[in-house]
Amino acid sequence: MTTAPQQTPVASAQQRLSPKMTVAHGMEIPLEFSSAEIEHKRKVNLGVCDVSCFPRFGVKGRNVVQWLQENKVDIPEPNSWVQQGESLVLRLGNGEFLVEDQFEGKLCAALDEAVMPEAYGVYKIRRNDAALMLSGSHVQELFSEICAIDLRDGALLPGKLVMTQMAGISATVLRQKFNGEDVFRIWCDGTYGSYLWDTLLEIAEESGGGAVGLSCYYKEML
Amino acid sequence: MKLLKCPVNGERPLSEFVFGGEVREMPDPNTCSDQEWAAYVHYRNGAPGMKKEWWYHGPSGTWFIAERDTMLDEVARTYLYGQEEKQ
Amino acid sequence: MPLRLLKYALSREHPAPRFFRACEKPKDSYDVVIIGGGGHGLAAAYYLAKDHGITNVAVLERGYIGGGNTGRNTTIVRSNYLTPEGVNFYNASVKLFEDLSQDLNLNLFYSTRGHFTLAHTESAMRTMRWRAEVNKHVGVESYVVGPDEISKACPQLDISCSGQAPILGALYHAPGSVARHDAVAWGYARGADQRGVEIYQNTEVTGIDVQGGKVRGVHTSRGYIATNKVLSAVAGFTPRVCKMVDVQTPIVIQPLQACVSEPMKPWLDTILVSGSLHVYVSQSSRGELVMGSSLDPYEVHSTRSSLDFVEGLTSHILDMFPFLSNVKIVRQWAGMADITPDFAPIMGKTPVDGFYLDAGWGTWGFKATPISGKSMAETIAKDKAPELIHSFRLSRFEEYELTGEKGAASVGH
Amino acid sequence: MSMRLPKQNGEWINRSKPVKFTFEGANFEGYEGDTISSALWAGNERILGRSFKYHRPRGVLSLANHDVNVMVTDTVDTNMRGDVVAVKAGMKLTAVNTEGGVRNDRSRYIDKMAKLLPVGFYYKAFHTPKSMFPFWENIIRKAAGLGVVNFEYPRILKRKTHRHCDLLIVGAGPTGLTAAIVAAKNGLEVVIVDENAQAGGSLTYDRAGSPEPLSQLQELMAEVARHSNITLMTGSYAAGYYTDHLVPIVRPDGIVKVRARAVIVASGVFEQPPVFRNNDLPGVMLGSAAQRLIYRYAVKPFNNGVVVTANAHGYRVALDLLQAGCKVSAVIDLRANGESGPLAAEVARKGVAVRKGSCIYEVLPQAGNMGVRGVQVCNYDEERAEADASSIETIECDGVAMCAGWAPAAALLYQAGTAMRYDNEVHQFVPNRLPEGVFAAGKVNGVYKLEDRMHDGARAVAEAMRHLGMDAPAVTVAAHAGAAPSHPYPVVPHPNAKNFVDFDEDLQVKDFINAAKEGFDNIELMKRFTTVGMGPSQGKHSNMNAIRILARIRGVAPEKIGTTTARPFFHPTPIGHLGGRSFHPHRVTAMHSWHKAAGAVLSEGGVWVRPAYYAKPGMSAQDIVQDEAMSVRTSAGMIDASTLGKIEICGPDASHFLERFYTGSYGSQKVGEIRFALLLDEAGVVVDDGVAARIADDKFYVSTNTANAAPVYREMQRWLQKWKLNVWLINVTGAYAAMNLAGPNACKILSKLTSDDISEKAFPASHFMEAKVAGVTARILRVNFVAEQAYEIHVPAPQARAVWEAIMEAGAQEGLRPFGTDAQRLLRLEMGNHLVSHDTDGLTNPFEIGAEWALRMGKPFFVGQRSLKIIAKRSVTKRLVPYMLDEGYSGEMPQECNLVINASGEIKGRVTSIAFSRSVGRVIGFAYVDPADVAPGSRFQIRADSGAMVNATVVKTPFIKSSNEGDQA
Repeated sequence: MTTAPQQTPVASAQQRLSPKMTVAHGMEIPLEFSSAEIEHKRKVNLGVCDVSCFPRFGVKGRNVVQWLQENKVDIPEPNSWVQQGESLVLRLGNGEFLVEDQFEGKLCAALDEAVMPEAYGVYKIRRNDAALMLSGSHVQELFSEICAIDLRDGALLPGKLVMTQMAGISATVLRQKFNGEDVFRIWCDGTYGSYLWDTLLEIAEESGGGAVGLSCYYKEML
Repeated sequence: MKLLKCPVNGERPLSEFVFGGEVREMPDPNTCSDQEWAAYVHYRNGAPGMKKEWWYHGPSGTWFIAERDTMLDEVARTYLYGQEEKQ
Repeated sequence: MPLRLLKYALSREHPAPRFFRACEKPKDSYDVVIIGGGGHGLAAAYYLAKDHGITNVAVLERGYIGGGNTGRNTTIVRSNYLTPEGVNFYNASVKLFEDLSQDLNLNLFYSTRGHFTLAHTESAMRTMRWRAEVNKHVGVESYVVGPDEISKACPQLDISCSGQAPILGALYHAPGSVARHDAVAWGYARGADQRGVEIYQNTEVTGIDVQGGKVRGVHTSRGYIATNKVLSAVAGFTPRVCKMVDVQTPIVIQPLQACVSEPMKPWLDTILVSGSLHVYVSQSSRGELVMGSSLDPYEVHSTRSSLDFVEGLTSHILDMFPFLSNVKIVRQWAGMADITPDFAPIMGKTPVDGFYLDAGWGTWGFKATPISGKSMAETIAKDKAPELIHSFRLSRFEEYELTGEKGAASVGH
Repeated sequence: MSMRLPKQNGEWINRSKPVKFTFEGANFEGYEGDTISSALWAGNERILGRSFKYHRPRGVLSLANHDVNVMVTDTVDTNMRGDVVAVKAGMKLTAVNTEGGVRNDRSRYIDKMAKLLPVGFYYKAFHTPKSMFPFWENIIRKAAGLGVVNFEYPRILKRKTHRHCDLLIVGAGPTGLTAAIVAAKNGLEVVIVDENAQAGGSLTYDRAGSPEPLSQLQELMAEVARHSNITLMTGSYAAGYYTDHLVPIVRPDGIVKVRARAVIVASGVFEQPPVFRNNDLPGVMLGSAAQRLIYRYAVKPFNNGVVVTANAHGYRVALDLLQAGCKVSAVIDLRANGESGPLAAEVARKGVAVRKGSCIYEVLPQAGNMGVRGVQVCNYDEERAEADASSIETIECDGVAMCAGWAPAAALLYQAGTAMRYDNEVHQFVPNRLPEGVFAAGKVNGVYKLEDRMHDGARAVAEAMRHLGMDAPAVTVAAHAGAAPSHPYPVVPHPNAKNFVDFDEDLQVKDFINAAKEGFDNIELMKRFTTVGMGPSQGKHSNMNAIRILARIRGVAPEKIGTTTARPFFHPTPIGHLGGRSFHPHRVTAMHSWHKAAGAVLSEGGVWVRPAYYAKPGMSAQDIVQDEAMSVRTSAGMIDASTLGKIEICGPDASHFLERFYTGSYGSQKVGEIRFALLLDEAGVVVDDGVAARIADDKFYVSTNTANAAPVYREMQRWLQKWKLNVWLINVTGAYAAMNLAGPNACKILSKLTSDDISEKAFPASHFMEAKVAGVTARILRVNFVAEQAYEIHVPAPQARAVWEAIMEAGAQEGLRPFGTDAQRLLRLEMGNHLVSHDTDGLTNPFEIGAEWALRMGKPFFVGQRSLKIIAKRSVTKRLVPYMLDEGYSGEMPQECNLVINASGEIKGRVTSIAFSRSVGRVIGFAYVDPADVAPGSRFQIRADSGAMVNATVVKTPFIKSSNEGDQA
């Protein structure tokens, strides 16, 4: 019987950086890559943080909106997201939803346990996202190199999400306010996680940014 | 790079899409002749013109139809399959 | 300096006549009308006259001769195909090419440089062996070589491809050559013209007159021409011409792009192709690197260039030759290619009596110019396709007898 | 003697930063801000390079990035353009393409042989006798080309970024700057680019001796600086126009791919050389080049020059020369009426002699064509383009400024699809019909007067705003008035030629005449035959004259000749810029770092990186693979199977969907059962295989081949739309990791980690169950792909590594070891399983691989079924069979893709798989053979690489002894 914590999809890329690890939401995740001072500097320029440990719940199906509503989930417009308490509710296109609990969120667990009556025709989607958080003054520079579409504030509006290609792979992007600052969230298939992580770091490091641990954003929570 | 408008995700560069060929009516396999079927499988309407085509937006996994002038490479409109009238 | 050039120094008037007459007004009728004044159409005209004595022929060209894919390809000639039919056919073309400068009395710069198809994966290596075995079987000099032999022929090549796609080996094809593509068209045009064929440039075919399943004539921008035999040799325009006679084909049109670098002193002596990296490259006699890639991924009937193409190509070129970082690309261009489902041409007779097709040349038409011309000339003259092109007949699709070239889905330039 | 002038207002050089460098071994000193050419010219060096064909000495021509005869190398880089590349301290420069240096170039003899080298000469000789061609070819190849490539040059990573804006303006001259200001005032986000090191265009150099242009420029720049919504990029050229307003801007440090909503092309014009004998000598330059030398670099073009002109610009140049302290011995005006108005008056007032209706008959060279010693001037008949040689008069001078007209820098406009027309008022091609969202303004639009150009910029903005759906007032621009800025035919014939049209390719007037005589009298054919415009400057200074000459030969208007197609790039663009930082996306599994730690040798399978085998010191790969396979046969092995495609088919119509999509039958499949899933395309060709496990009434879990996950999922999505079934597809390829535990001890090992009964009896082959493995909920599939006893364990990816490690640990006692894809290939072969795309190709149908058993032809429909009905009527030409080589065979080992040859020497098939199996003790494999030879025991022959024929015998599968059942059918 294994009691080992879950592993972030980015683990194999992070290994060479020998981060200090912690377990959050049952997943082993980098807490710190470097001193708080260095990480803070990185974050001001371009911090890349792995938040794959947040619980996630994906669902689609014929009556998915009705089912979610009955389970007290706020329904955003297509390709939009809403924050519900400590959880993000993303509507990917028209008919697929991704719920992600932030540190204190409990929505995923509740949905996981909620009954899915057959008649509703809703189906849970097993996910394995590499989930990243980016911020800093050079984020747009980075995006301009890995993404062909405009992700500046005037184009990526609050409450909107974008499914696009980043560095050649499919990714979902949104901008959220976090502790009063703009942060960007990126989700991609976990098996591409290590590739995306390495690619982002290579570029970030050229502008004084780099990997930052969970503590850089979530000091109080840990 | 050309831009193409996915009816769900909006205007994107072509690199986000996969071309799925012209929309073609399948003859009834039970009643058509071998020759008709072979023509359906192999022959294409290769002359230029306004065509209905399948396109797939990769990052969101969305198939849709584009009506495109293959001579000018200009897209007149795009819509989800079967939702032509809603556009 | 060759003595042949002396006359130019000695005469006051430029001592060279026109390559071909300036034809303006077509006759009312011809024995054969050829649509398309590219290499293929002109070669067919040449061999109709030379081999079969049929000289009452008009070649109709919408633009200028050799202005289509004849002038847009990357000039590679080879015969290292996968099927015995393919190898035999292209080998016959190579044989004709080898003597063509003398035959046409025009220096085509036919230059045999050896051709490497690089393999970066085990499965590509398997395909190389397959091709090598079939080539050997038919008597064509192709064999599988390892990285050492590739390095010997091209020491500048980074065998690891910058670590991205290490080269495991290659199919070496000794007869692989390049030639001056424009000159091939001009040479055939001159040869045909000298034998009485009339070449009309800026002459567009607007319709083909078919009565009772037989060709009766063509409508052109210079008026109606009566004829019982029409050859369509119009890469990139085949579906349009076939529509005029209501003949169905599998052909779709996709652009194929290429580019050329600024000239530099010769260093690349061989022709290199990489299916995995979608690159083919050779150095021309002018010193330019001539480079091409795979087809654009969708149907377009225009010759616009794309940035994607040149970005992708150069990135792969750098994987192979990192030192080219500051060498410059001068020009990019595109052609429209007839694409068939089995990567083989469509040649021969059609359901319409007197309508002959020389089409579906995808990305490999230039290398077949002489033999396609010769084969189509015979097909037209005898109203029967020679055995050499039997497997390329249009009816193969309805018969579910596609050629086996589809077996090796790699770049085929 | 230095040609450096005292400080010029607005000069681009930094006199506080001297730069020392060498050229051809001699020392030079320039300033920061100098180009190589300007610094050399300042040092009174006139022989900057040699021409491509005749190796004639050349100097400054344009100083505008088309002086391609001035290409230098610094031993690291080559083909550096002296006219635009900034000079740097310590550079050791030499000219490219010389033999023995630029002054004593031994190849200069070719110039004397020019008559032997008529246009297209290389087509006319060298091919007979045939055997001599390689000899000549070698000489020609060596003579061609410019610089020598440095094979040690590093791969330089350049950034490529995207930039979005409302309006892109190409060209930051007065037109473009005005446009930018007007657009910015209207709230547009503007990107404006200019290839020059500083903005300002003609205001930076074309001054007619007046300080006015500089102050106008300063006003404009101050205004631009006030607008935060203007991004000005200098030293940056727009390399091409691509569909939907995508314009790559090439900068020294990379490429910015600008995607604009509208584009204004205000790129100006290129000055065109008039054509006369020896118009290429060092010291003969375009008027604008002389102006650039003076005002940008504070360099005197020459001491005593003449201006040959056919427009007002020549008079402006004369005034600029005078201002710089040059003596101007004459202004020679081709036009019978010359110039009138204030410019002419000013020139006359300064005492410069003006000769109207005159031309330069030829430039008199210094010894060795090293420079100018004078010009022969004579009367010129403008209409007939004839020089009256009887009226020749010699003027001594050391330089010539040429001002005969302009050609639009319209490459981007052409690429965007603009139709141009020839305007007889300005004698220039101007835009006639512009594509949507693309606008032209300024000189490129045929507008010349400075105020008009600025108006034209504002007009273009108004049009662009309307294109963007904004309101904007109409702006009108006055039509061109007065004499044309370009001469319709500035060509002076000369019996001894050397009157150059194309300086890149050393083409003279007679070359065009002779090409036309040979039938190449259409501009495109002429271009190809003469190679005009095909050199590195891409015709910037030659195409217009070529068109004028051809028009004259054919007796038609230039418009009838048309132009050649302008392709990207506007300027030659480095491969390193275009390639840039490239992305190579790849996927790794959840167990990736475990594999690496275990010594895995990785290989690529599609986009995945996965273990081929696990290296062991001192052992060959071949032996390791045999060992890995053997452990599966004797005890147990485990492979990371995460790369398999995994798709969930959910919904009430799930089985119905599978019935239509795959060839098999799924309606009757019970929950917990697994069935084979063979996928065909509509032509009946095998494209994929996998298994379908029914995990609930309304849910199937389907696997695909590694490379096919994405395309199969995509096709499922498409068919689903057409069939309108109540089905939901979920691609869980990345969400689930999978591992295949195989071998006689597999059950025993797995049992240690699960409380469920997984024994053969309770959980037989081709069944599915959900069970906890090491505490993790797993989907277990009994799939006999590599061994009879095999458990494919699928778990959520984040938990997979823990499960993998737990199993490895649990199996330690049994000697469980990991195996890679190489051993897997052998193992599946031993089991008699073929691999799609390894044992099949792009044409293989199910009948050829003996997969009839997998076809439910009686179903109402499945993809490919109708084609199979047609194919079934035809005879099969080859069939895939399992075979063995003879016992103890020790000859040459055949390879995959060696051919199967029959007794009459015909190809009957090929080997698709072959391997020595230690378990079987024989070489086994699959091969396509003659359908007559498929019965077990049939013999056939394989031809090995060397030509040796190897006997093989058709056998039954599986190759290894089975404990219970026969083959998969």
